Amino acid sequence: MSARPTLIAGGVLSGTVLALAALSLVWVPHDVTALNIAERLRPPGGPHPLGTDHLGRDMLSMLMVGARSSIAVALVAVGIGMGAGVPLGLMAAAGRGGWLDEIVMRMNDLIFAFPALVIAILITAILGPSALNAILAIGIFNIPVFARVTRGAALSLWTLDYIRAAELAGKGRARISAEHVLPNIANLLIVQATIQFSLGILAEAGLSYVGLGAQPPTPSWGRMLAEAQTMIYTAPRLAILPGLAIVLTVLGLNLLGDGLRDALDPRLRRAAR
Amino acid sequence: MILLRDLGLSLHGRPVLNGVSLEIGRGEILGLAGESGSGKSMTALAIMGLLPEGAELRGHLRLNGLDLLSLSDRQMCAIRGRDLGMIFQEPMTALNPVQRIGDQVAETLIVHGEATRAEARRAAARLLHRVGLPPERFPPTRYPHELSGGQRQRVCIAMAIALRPQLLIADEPTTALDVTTQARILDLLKGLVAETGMGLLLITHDLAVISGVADRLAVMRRGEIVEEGPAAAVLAARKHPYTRALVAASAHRPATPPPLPGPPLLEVREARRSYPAAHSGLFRRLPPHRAVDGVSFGIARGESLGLVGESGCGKSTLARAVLGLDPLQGGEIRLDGEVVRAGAAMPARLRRKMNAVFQDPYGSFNPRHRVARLIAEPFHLDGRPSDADDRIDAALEAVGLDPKDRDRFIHEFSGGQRQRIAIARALIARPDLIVLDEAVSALDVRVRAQILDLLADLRARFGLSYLFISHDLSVVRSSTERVLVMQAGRIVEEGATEKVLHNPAHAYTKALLSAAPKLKEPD
Amino acid sequence: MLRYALTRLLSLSLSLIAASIAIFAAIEVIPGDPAAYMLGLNAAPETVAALRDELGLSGSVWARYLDWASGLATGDFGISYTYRVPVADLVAQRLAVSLPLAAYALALSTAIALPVGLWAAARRGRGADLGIMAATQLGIAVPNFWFAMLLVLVFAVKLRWVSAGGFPGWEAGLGPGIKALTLPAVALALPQAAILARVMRSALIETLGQDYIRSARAKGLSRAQALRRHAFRNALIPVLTILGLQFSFLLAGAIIIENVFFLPGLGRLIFQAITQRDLIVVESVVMLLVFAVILVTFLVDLAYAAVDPRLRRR
Amino acid sequence: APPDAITLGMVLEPPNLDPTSGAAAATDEVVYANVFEGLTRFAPDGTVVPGLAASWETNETATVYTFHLREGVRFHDGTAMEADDVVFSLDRARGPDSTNAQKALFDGIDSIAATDPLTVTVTLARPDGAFPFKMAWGDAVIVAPETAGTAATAPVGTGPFRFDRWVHGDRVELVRNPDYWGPAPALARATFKFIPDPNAAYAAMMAGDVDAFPNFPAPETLPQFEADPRFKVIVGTTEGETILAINNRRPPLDGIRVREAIAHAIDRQDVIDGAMFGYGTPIGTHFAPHHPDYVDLTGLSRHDLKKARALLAEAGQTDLKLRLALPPPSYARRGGEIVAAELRAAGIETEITNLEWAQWLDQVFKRNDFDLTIVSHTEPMDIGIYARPDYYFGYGKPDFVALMDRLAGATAPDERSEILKAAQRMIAEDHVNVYLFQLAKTGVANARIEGLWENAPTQANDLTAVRWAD
Ligand SMILES: Nc1ncnc2c1ncn2[C@@H]1O[C@H](COP(=O)(O)OP(=O)(O)OP(=O)(O)O)[C@@H](O)[C@H]1O
Ligand SMILES: Nc1ncnc2c1ncn2[C@@H]1O[C@H](COP(=O)(O)OP(=O)(O)OP(=O)(O)O)[C@@H](O)[C@H]1O
Ligand SMILES: [Mg+2]
Ligand SMILES: [Mg+2]
Repeated sequence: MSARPTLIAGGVLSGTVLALAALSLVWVPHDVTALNIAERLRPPGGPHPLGTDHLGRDMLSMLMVGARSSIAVALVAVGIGMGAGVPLGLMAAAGRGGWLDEIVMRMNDLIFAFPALVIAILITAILGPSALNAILAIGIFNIPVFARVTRGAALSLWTLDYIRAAELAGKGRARISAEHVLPNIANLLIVQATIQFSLGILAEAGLSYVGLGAQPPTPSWGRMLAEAQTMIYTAPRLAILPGLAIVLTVLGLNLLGDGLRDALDPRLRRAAR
Repeated sequence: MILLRDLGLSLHGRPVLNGVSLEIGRGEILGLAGESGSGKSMTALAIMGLLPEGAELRGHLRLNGLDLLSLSDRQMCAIRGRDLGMIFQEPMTALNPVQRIGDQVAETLIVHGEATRAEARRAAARLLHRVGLPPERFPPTRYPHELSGGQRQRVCIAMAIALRPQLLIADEPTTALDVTTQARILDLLKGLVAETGMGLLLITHDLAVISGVADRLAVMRRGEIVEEGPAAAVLAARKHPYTRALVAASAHRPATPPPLPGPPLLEVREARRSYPAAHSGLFRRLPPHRAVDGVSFGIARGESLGLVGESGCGKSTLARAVLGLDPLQGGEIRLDGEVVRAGAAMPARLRRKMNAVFQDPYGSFNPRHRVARLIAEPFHLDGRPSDADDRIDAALEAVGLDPKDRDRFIHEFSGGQRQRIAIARALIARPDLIVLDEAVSALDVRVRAQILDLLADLRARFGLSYLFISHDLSVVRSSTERVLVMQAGRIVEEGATEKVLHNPAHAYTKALLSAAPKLKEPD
Repeated sequence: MLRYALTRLLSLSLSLIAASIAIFAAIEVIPGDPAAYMLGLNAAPETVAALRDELGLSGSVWARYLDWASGLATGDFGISYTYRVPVADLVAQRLAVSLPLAAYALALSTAIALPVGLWAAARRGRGADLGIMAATQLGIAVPNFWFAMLLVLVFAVKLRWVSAGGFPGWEAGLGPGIKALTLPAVALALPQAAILARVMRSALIETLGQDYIRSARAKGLSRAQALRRHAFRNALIPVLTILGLQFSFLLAGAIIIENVFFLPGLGRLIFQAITQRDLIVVESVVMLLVFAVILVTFLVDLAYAAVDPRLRRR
Repeated sequence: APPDAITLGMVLEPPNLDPTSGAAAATDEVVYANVFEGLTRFAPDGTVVPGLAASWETNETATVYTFHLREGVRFHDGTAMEADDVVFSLDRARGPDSTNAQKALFDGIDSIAATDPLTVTVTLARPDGAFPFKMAWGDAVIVAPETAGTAATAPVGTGPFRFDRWVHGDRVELVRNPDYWGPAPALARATFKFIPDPNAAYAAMMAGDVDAFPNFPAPETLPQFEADPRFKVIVGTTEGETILAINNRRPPLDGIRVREAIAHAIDRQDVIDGAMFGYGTPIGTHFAPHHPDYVDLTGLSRHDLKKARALLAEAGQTDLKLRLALPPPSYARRGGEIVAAELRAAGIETEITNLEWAQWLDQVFKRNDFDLTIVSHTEPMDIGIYARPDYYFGYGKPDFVALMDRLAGATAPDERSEILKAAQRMIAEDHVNVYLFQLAKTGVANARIEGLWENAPTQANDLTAVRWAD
C-alpha cells in the first residue's frame, strides 16, 4: 500500500483540528462561557454557523475550544507516558535479564492488570474530577505501553554490533541508551505516540462521558456528547457534531500513524520506490 | 531439459538480469558462480516463478519444451515441487517454525495428491532417513528449532526431492554452514544426482565448492553470464578477466610481517565460561553448557593469531571475554600485564588498548551517525583530542578511503567499504590488539582480498596484534602466523599455521581440513 | 519446570499482594464515608457513628487490612456495606452477566476479525484491502458508547427487534439471555474486531514475507494454501496477545456499555460501589479483576506455547 | 383481561430495602406503602391519613397520642401485627444504637406503651401538633422484632405487596399479598427496574421495556412522549426545594448584602428553562408552593443585574471569587453552569467543582468546606433546618429558632399558618440561600396505566391504586 495518501489524509485531518484548536486560543466566534438561554437550540445559520446548544452557546466555538481540552489531555497524557515509559523501557533493556528489568516489567504488568477505567474512577474519587486527573489516569496507563514498546525495540538493538563497538569505546549503559538506542527507536515511538494520542482522545471522551474529565465551564468533546445524548431525538446535531469531531480527529491521527509507519519503515520505503 | 534463453528481468524498473541463457541436462550439475548481487538468486527464482513483486520477466524459459512463462499460477503450482525443486539460501528460516519437519516434508506429497496423509507421513520418514536424518535419532515429529542449521538444510533437501523433480535448484546451500557440515551436504547432493538422474543448478559464490562438485560452470556478473563451459576447463583457462579476478581473489595471500620480540601482549589462562543449560523434561536440568572450557594461549606484539573451529565451538564467547564485554567464570586474562575484567571495572587505560571488528559490516554502525562521528567513537574514553579531525582523516586514508567520505552515512557505502570503516574505527585510538571476529566472512571474495591486504599492511606499519577468528581455513592460512584449533570449548591443537594446516596432529583438525573445499591451482 | 512453575507462582502471589496493598491504600485515602452516604442529609453524627461501628469501619487500618486480606485468601470476600449481602454473592451475580458478555463479544470480534484480516492480507494493496482497512480505521475511531446509542436507537426503539437493555437472568432461559446480550456484545465487539483485524492482517503480511512461505510455494502450494497452512498459525502470536488484552478490558471496561444497556454487570457494580463508598465491594472486585487479568496473561502464555513449539521449553 | 403486572423504571437502585435505616429515597420508592406501612401515611395529595392506626386522638396540649390499631393485620410472614410491634418499632428507631436516618422525628417521644393489643399510647416531652405527620414518614414504618434485622435484604412488612426477589443491579420484584387487610390491589406483580442512564431510560420507555417511569430523568425528551399516543406524561409537584445554598459562616458571604447581590444576579427562569427544560416552579423561599401556607416572595430577589452590582460595590466586593460545589444530579450540574455564567455577568467569578454524593456529603455537608452549592431538599416541611446553627449553610438566627419553638407548641391551624409565613419571610429577607425552584415530578407512563401518583408528597411509588385500563 502506498504511504502517501494515508499520510496526506491523516496529516490534513489532524492538522485542521490542531489549527482550529490553536486558533481558539486567540479567537473564537463567540464566548463559550457566556450563556444565552433565550438563544438556546437555534438551528445552524446566521451568527451561529453550527447553531447553539441547550444553553445557548455557539456550537462552533464550543467545538473549537473543546478540541483544545481533548488535545491537551491526550497530549499531556502521552507526554507522561513517554516521559516515564521510555526511560523505564530503556533501563530495562540495558539491564536485560537483570533484576532491574524484572522489576520494571513486573510493575508494568501490575499496572496493566488494573482495569483502566476503574482506576480512573478511583483517582477521580480521591482527587475529584478534573481535566488534570483525567490526564493523570490516562497518562499512567500510557507508561507501560511505552515501556514495553521501548524495551522490545531496544532489546533487539542491544544485540547489534554497534552497541558492542560503543561498549568497546568505554561508553556506559546510560550513554549508549541515549546515543545509540533511543535515536534508532524514535520512529517506532513516534508512531506509537500517534496511536496513543488517538486512544487518549477516545479515553478523554469516555471519561468525560461518565463525568470524570474536563469540568464546566471548559467545554470538552466528551462532555458535549454526554450532555447532548438525551437530546439526540430533539436536536441530533448536538450529539452528532462532537461525535463527528472525535471520529474525524481519531481517524486523522490513526491515518497519520499508519502513514508515518509506512514512510519510516525502510523495508516498505524500498518497496514503494 | 531446462532451457533459458535471453532471459531479462527488471525489478521495479531496474534491470537485474540481462540476456541470461543457460541449459541443464539430466544428471548434470551446473555451477553458477559470481559475486554477491550478480543476479544468481534471481535467475533461480525466475525459473521457479517465484519472483518478488514488481518483477518483469522477458525471454524464454522451457522445461522439456514446455513454455513456463505462459503458464498460469495454478499451472505453475502443479509443476513446482513435482518437476522443479528448490533449496533456499538460508536454512535457518526456510522452514515453518511451528510445523513438524515430517509434516513439512509430507506436505509436498499431499499437495500434489501423490499420497494420502498416512502414506505421505511414511514417505516423509523414509526421505528424511535418506538425507541423513534417521528416525531413531531425528524423529519426524521434531520441530525445526530442534535441529542444527545443517540438519535443517537436509530437511529442505528432503522437501525438495520428495517427488524426484527433474531439476533441483540449490541456492548457496552451504554458505551459512561450517566446513564439515558443508562437505556432508555437498556429498549428499552429488549422491542424489547420481542416483536419480535429476539436473542440479548449484548456486554459490565459492569457486572452491564448484570446482569439487559441478560438471559445468557459468560465471555471472551484473546480471549477465560472462563465461560458461566445463567446470575444470573454465577454472583452468580463466578466459574472461572477471573469472580470473574471482579465482585470484579466492586464492589471495597477503604478505605477513614477523611478530616483534618481547613479552606477550595478551595472556589467557584457563579461561572458563558456561551458559546455563536449557531444562530438559519436567524436573531435570542439564549441566550448564561449557562454551569456553579451560582455554590458555598468548599473543605476542605484532603477531596475528588465528582461531578456527566449527560453528558454535565457543570462538565468539572467548573473543567477548578477551574484549572485556562478558565476564569469565574462571581463569584469567591479562593484557599488557593487567587483568581484564568485564563491565565498568575495566580501567580506561586498558580499554583503550583493545578494539574489535565484527562480522556484520552493516550492523556494526549506528545508521544515524555520519562516518566522522562513527570513527571517532573510541575517543570517548580520553575525551576528544585536539587533533581529532586530522586523525579521523588519517584513519580514513589508512584504510584506503577518501577523507571526504567523513560526512556520509553508512548506508551509502558498500559492504567492503563498511568493513574498512570498521577497521578505521578500531584503529583510531591506536590500540595494541584488534580482535577480528569473522570480520571477512560476509564479504565476497574480491572485497575480502582487499581487506586482508589492508590488515596485513596496517600490521606492518603500526605493529598491531590480531586475534583472527574465522571458520574459513583458507583465510586463516593466508593471514596468520600461528593458529589455535577449537572444538567444543577446548583448544585441541595449536602451532604455526603452515604446520598445523599442512600436517595436522589432531583428528578434529584433520576432519576440518579434509572437509574444506579446495580450488586446485593450475600448473 | 517445577522450579519455573514455583518462581512463577511466587511472583504471581507477590504481584497479588502488591496489588492488594495498592488497592487498599487507594481506598483508604478516598474521601467520603459509607455510613454518611447511607444516612443522608438529616442524620445526626451519633447515628453515623453507630452505623460505622455496625459496619466494622472503626478498627485500625492494619487490622482492617489484615482482616480483609486474610478473608480474601480464604475465599471470604466480606459483606457489602450497602447491600448487606456477601460480596461473593454479588460478584457471582454480576459475573453471570459480565463473563458471558465478555466471552460473547470476544467470540464475535474474533469471528469477524480473523476472516476479514485473512481476506485483506490475501488481497494486500488491492481495492478490497483498502476498503477494509478504511472501515477498520473508522471502527477504531468511533467511540463505542456512541455506537451503542445508535444500535439502541435503530434496533430497539425504531425496529423493536430487541429490548433496549436489561438482562432477564439466565433462569429465564438461554435464548432470552443471549438475545439480551446481543446488542451490547455487538457494540463491544465491533471496535475490538477492527483492531484485531488490523493486527491479524499486518501479522499475516509480516509472515507472508518470511522465507518459509517461499519454501511452501516452492513445494507447489498456491498463494491461498500457503496463507492458510503456513502463515496463519505463525501470525497467531500477536493476535493472541491482543485477544488477552481485550478480554481483560471487556471484563471490567464495559462500564459505559453496561450503562447504555443498563446491564447488571461487574463494571457497574464497581462504579456504583465507588459512588456509594461500598469500599469492601470495590476492594474485592478490583482484586478479583487483577487476579483475572494475571490469570488471563498466564493462559495466553500457555496458548503461545501451544501455537509455537519454540516457546514450549523454558 | 387487562394485564396485572407492571414494570416501573427508577434511576437509582436502593442500597437496601430497610426504610428504617439509611436515607436513600430509592428505598422508599420501592417499599413505601407497598411493603411497609406506618401508623399513618401520606395520601397522594400530601394529607396525612390513617395507616395501620385506624384512628387516633390526642389530649388538649398535644402531648399524649393514642393510636387505635386495625384489626387482623398480619405481617407477610404470617404473624399478627399488634401494639407490641409498634412499641418495638418506635423504640428501635429512637434508641441509642439506632441507625435511623431521620432520628429527629422521634426526638420528642418520652415514652410508648401498649395499652392493649390494639392500642398504643405515645407520650411526648413537648407538645407537637405534627406528630401524626411525622409518623407518616417511611422511616417510621412498623416492623416486627423477628424480621427487623434482615429488612435490608428480605423486608417483611404489612403492605399490599410482598417482597419476592432482588436481582442486584437490575431489579426488585414484588408480588401481591393475598392476606392484605385492606382492599386487594389490582396488580399481581410489580417490578422495579433500575436504569441510571437518562438515554437508556428514554430507550427503555420507547421500546416498551418499562411501563412507567414515575421520575423520568430526561425532561428534554418529554415533548417526544407527549406527542406519542402510546404514552402519557405526568407532571406534578415534589417536596424538593432546589436552592443555591450559601455558606453563611464564611466571609464575605456572612454579609447580607453580598448574599442579596447573588440572589439578584440569578434569573430563576433561565435556570428552570436551561437545566429543567421548563419544568419547575420558581420559589422565593424555602417552602413548597403547593402548600396552602406558601407565600410568594420571589419579588424579593428579582433578577436585577444593576442592583446586584450596586450591592457588591456597596459591600466593597468588586472582584469576588467563589467556589461552586455541584453534586451529581442534572439540576445541579446543568443549573450550576447557568448560575456560574450569570454570576460572572454580575462580576462574581466562580470555580465549579463537580462532586460525587459521597464527596459532597463529606466536604460540603460535614466539613462545611464550600462557598456555594446547589442541592434539592426533598424532605417534606423541612424549614426547620434553618433553626440548626450547625447545619451546613449555617444560619440558626436566634429569632428564627424562637419561631420554630413556637411552632412546635402550636396546635391551632391559624397560629401554625401565621408562624410558617413569618418564617418564610424571615429567611427570604435574610437571603440565607438563593431559592431557585421547586423540583417538578416529571413522569412518563403507558397511556393505559391509571392510578399513579401525580405529585410526590413523599418519595414513594404507591401501587395500591395502580391498574391497567381495559
Ligand atoms: N526483492 C527485491 N527487490 C528489489 N531488488 C532486489 C530484490 N531482491 C534482490 N534484488 C536485487 O537484485 C539483484 C540481484 O540479486 P540476487 O539476489 O539475484 O543476487 P545474488 O547473485 O543471489 O547475490 P548473493 O550472492 O548475495 O545472494 C541485486 O542487485 C539485488 O539488490
Ligand atoms: N547467551 C547465550 N546463552 C546460552 N548459550 C549461548 C549463549 N551464547 C552462546 N551460547 C552457546 O555457546 C556456544 C558457543 O557460542 P559462540 O557464539 O562462542 O560460538 P562460535 O564459535 O562463535 O560460533 P559461530 O562460528 O557460529 O559464530 C554455542 O553452543 C552457543 O549455542
Ligand atoms: Mg543470492
Ligand atoms: Mg561467532
